[in-house]
Amino acid sequence: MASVFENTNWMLAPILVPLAAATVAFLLMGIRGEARRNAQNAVGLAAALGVALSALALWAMVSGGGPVRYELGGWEAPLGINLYADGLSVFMLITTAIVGGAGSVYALGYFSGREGEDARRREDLQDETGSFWPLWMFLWASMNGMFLAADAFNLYITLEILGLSAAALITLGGTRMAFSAGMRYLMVSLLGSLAYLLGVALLYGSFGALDLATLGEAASPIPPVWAALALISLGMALKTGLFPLHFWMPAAYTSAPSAASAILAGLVGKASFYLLLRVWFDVFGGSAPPEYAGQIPGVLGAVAIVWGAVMAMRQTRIKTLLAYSSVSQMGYLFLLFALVSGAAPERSFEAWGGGVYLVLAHACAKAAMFMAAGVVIYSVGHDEIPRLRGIFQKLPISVATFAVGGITMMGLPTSGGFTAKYLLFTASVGTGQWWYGLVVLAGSILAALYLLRFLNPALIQVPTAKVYRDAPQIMSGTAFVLAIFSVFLGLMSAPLFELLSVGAPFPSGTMGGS
Amino acid sequence: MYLLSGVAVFAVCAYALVVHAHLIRKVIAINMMGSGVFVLLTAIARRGDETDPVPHAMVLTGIVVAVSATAFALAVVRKLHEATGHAYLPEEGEDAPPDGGGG
Amino acid sequence: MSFAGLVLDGLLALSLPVLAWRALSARDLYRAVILFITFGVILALAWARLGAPDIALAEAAIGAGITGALLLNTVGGLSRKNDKDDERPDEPTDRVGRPWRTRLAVTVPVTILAGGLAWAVLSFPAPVVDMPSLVGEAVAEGEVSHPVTAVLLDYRSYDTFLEIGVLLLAALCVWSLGLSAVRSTAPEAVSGSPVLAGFVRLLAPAMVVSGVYLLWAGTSQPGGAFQAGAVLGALGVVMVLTGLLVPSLGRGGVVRAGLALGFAVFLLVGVVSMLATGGFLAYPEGFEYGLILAIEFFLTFSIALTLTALFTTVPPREKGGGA
Amino acid sequence: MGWSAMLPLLVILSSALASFVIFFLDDSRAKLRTAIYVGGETVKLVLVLVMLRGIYFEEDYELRVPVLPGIDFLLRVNELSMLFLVLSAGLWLVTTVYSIGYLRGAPHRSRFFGFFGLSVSATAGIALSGNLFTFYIFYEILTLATYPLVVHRDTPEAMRVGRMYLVYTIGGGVVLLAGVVGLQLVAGAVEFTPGGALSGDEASGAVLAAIFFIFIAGLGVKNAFVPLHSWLPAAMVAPTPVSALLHGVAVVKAGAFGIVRVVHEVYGLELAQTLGVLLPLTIIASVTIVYGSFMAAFQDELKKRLAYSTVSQVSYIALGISLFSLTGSVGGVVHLVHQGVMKVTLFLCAGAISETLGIKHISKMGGIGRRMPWTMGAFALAALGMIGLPPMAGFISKWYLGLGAISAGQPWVIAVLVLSTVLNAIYFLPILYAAFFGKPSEEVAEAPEPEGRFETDPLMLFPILTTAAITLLVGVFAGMEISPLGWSELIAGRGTDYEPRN
Repeated sequence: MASVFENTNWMLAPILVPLAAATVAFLLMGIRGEARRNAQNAVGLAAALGVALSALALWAMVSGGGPVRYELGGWEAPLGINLYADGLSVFMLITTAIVGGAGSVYALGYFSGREGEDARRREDLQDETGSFWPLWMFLWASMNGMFLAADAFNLYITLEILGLSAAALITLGGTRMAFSAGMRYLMVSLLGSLAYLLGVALLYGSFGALDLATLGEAASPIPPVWAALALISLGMALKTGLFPLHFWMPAAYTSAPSAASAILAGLVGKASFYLLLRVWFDVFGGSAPPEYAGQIPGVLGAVAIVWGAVMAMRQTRIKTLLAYSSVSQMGYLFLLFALVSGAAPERSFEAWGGGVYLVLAHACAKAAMFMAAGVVIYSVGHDEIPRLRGIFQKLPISVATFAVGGITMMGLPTSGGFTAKYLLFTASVGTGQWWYGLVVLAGSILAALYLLRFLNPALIQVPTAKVYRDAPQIMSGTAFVLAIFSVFLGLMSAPLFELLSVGAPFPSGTMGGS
Repeated sequence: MYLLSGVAVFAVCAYALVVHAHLIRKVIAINMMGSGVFVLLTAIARRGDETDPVPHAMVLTGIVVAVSATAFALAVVRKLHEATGHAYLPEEGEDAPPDGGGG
Repeated sequence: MSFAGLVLDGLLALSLPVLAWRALSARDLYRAVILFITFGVILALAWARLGAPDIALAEAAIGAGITGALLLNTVGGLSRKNDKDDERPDEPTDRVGRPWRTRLAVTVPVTILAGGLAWAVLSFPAPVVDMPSLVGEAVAEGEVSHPVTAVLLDYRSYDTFLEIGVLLLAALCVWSLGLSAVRSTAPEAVSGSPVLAGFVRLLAPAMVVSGVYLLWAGTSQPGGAFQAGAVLGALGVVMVLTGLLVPSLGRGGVVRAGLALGFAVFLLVGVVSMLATGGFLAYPEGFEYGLILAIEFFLTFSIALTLTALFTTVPPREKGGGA
Repeated sequence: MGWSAMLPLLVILSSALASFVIFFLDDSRAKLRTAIYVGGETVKLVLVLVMLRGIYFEEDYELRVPVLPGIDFLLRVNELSMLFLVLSAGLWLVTTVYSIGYLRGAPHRSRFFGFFGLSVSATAGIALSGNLFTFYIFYEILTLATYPLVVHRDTPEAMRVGRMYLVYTIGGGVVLLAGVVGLQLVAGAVEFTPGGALSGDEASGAVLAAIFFIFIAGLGVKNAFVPLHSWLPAAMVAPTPVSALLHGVAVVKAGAFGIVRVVHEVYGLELAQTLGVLLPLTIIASVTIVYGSFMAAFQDELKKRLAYSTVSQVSYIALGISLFSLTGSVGGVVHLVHQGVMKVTLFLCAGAISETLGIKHISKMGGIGRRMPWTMGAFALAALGMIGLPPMAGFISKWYLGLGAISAGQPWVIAVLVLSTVLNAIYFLPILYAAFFGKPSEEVAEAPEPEGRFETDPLMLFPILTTAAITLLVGVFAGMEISPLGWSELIAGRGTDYEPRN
């Protein structure tokens, strides 16, 4: 078996499998009704399995032999395009495999709603055009393509695929709000990609190459590089939804069909964040960004943590509450820029690893929570908190999912959120920037407050909302399993951090202790 | 010269993108912003003794991507217009009414 | 460079931002779109001057042509609806979006951006990698002699592969909205005109021929799948406008297959080459030229069809071809 | 990994797994639930006893799993762990049996017992943690597992209190985390070591003292130090077995136990004394003792009075620990057990009374001793113990605390103890008097006659009698080596050579 995993062609599987699935699912759109749904479901699940398998294969490959490089078309960089997989890439692939896989299973149930059962306002559960699967497969391929890309312009194309398919998934919501949210996201996404492209143009103008490794070697602190870094950071911060560029996020996550919300909130924002990590630490590796530059995302992230949480407390819908919670949680990710460029280099891996780990932890937990919100909407027809008092009696699993997912938001053990926030906190105190640590801790309490905003009324024993139809068990079940998984992520961190240390931009040996 | 021209186009359109509310203007602005980047890239390709084909390939790809995005954006504008009767995005605060506004 | 050339370049370079500004602050949307198309034409000229005929062709056909048609179509669709719905009758001419304070607040960062960028582009160092000569060496050894085509379909074929994916995705995205056909924006006289239809019938073979020529020529001189596809796509748009093609383009399954064809063939070639040579899109020795030409052929077809489909925006009917 | 490494884990898992299974049981399947539960408990108790014996014969039980590079998940058993573990496992059994009777026919029993079991698992984890990191993990799990218990009644009032509870305890947890990380950064991985893990050279005295107070602040929330105590009386909305659990075994005790760990096994008494952090702790504890007792006297609702009593009594533990004296430490540690047993008894009685007669207020308890003699007898026993009447458990604690105060050179603490004792008497004796000698109140007079042979549900009565008996026994047999006192002396004496045993 070992020899099978050594074949570097595995690297293409996470990209090609969903792309092929997208094409097939696209062709299947021509069939009508039940037959199409079954066929598309089968294709989607097969692709999810394929991605999971190839991610595992890559894990084995990278852990065994270090980072892998693949020359597409047999052309060496800088002439050709390379793929590159290190610990971070594979970690992100695993994240999409888990959350994307769960999202796919959830979608099986979610889109099985039958037409005309009830005239009340609902999310569009039919997916009448059969577009969900091909769009989602394109989206998946673009994320995986991004995690494996080693070429600046190739990253631009994956960014565009990501933006288009994500925007289309939002508009699948089919409501007025979904169209405007989708449009806003599309604009934001296009603007972000253009800023990125301009940055790439500046880099090409300076060094004549697109290959990230070549750029990394050539990078020096000159004006075009600063401008490029600023543009790329701005574009990606916009797409990730860093405060105050998060304005598109609540409406987008709220109005998309919940199956899509889970994927969007769980994964899509993380992809652009990944790109930021790559550019800051691998391409410019500390040579170009001045020491204090990291403070800008750091401070904004800190503000986002508080602002997002405060806004979340003021929401009256589950999905907007979750969306603002995402604003807050995304803030944590950006802290690492300040902590890594801090004065204590030996803390860098902690900060970086903590941020990356939160990507996975938050992806699982938040996706699960959005899925649970979807079950509520599916069953009751809305997600307005004041009208959901006592809903625990009817939908115990979904409320439990919300609560369990919340453990990651609060950063309590044994969730992955705990591990991540523990590391971020350690790094902030260790680099003498204890004020970031205070924000990390305060964020936990604020998270508890906004989570209770829904949990409190949901648990009360009062006559509760009418359940119009029972959601398929596969929906609530998937959400619950994913939430439970997120709680145990803290216990599985050792192998994952070992993976992350492969090809990491910082030495991991000094982690913990002094 | 063209380098600066590209930058100028990018900046002008960035301004217009924010200032104008009508979505079709925004779409046009984004398109021309892209063109600004493309001009810059082509100008970069011309710097050496011989023309560099790689930026040319990038621009060609970029143009196709741009038309794809434009087509989708315009389709959404039409859909939004069908649903709301106008082609503007709601201002901050309007887009998350408590009842979801989905109608 | 001659003095006249310098003056021409200066004028072109100057007119681009000016046109952009004019287009975006135009009184009404029609005018804005027309100025946008003008911008595209000037841009094509500029690219021709910059020694990029490939891009100039593509810009003229896609950037100015098809994008312009898309915009006109949409503006027409919106204003037609407004005739019925008097709620916001002035909409297409609306142009003031923000109070002056906001404008000022936007101006400051944009000025900083422009200044910073100008400084950046003026201080480019000498490139570390000499990409032109790298390409030159590779082209000299390869079977395809036009460097842009070689870059697109060989050295950076993976980008192109994904880009075709973007096109397919765009069609999918548009269809997912389930729009109905915009009634042709061309005046009734045009769409129903037998004269025009006859003209287009005459034009069509010529455009097909030029498209095929562009495709074939692409391996050795400017041209290739994109330009050919763009020309044919423009033809498709004209045919839809004049009623020679129904908006749904034909039977659903066939259209779908046609759209996916280019991407699927690309994918297939990639996978087959992976099995044959061990590398994705690494063409086997000796098959390079043939495979590239084959891919380009299918790409041209799919690009043209996709561009037309993006214009009509109507999802295909699953049974029969009626519009 | 050998048997001895797995044993601590199995102790935690035995109850945790039983709880997980129970979550998925339908509420109506009471027999199956009870079977699983009792099965888990029996396994746990057997394991605990095996370990108890092992520890007595100085065997090592240690499980170490690296979680993050440089940070281990560490379970390690020592005498102090065992003391807390035996307390929690034993009282868990008692309260569980009681709960079965108490909740008979109530909704959401599976949820209740599931989280009940999880809470005790977390408490076991707290007892067995071998380092601060592991301690913190279980400390937070305990917070989460007890929240659903606090809000079990699902009334708006319960939800409001639950919110308060969560904010207080998570806030405390967050501060504790700050301490854990701070110490990790200063001193590396700190493992609990009898006599103290720190040498004092890790950082300047000011830094170590600051971290010490961060610990105290974080642990002080659960330990209910004034002014961090207000969640505790509010949490009385929870069902009575939960109150008993919170007060006697799990939450409050986890805070107190944490303080013992930090003072004794992280800093060590000597270092703490050198840093000058003991006296402030003594003062905080003293203030809390007096304040709690004082407030208790003003409560009419029985459970509220007991709650303030807890605020006061739990701080005896911190008080003893903070005295730079072996005797004081013994008093503090032993009170960990004594207070638990006594307070559980009191709460179980209060619950039995309110369930049987519907009486919740002291002013309505006149003559209740005649209607429920066994229950009130047990109540009297525990209350007298609390006051410190010899030979009951509370007397032993107070005696050692007093001696410790003298040997530590803080004789004013005696005054605190006396004042508190007087207040104890003020708020307990009237209850006893009214119950046995007072005129029957309307509620008592109108109360229905018992249905069976017993004055209340036997599943409620027997646990009460059991704990009441223990209250008496631990006092009477305090001189034995395996009594809580003997064990506490063993604990306090380890790793210390600064004071001869007296």
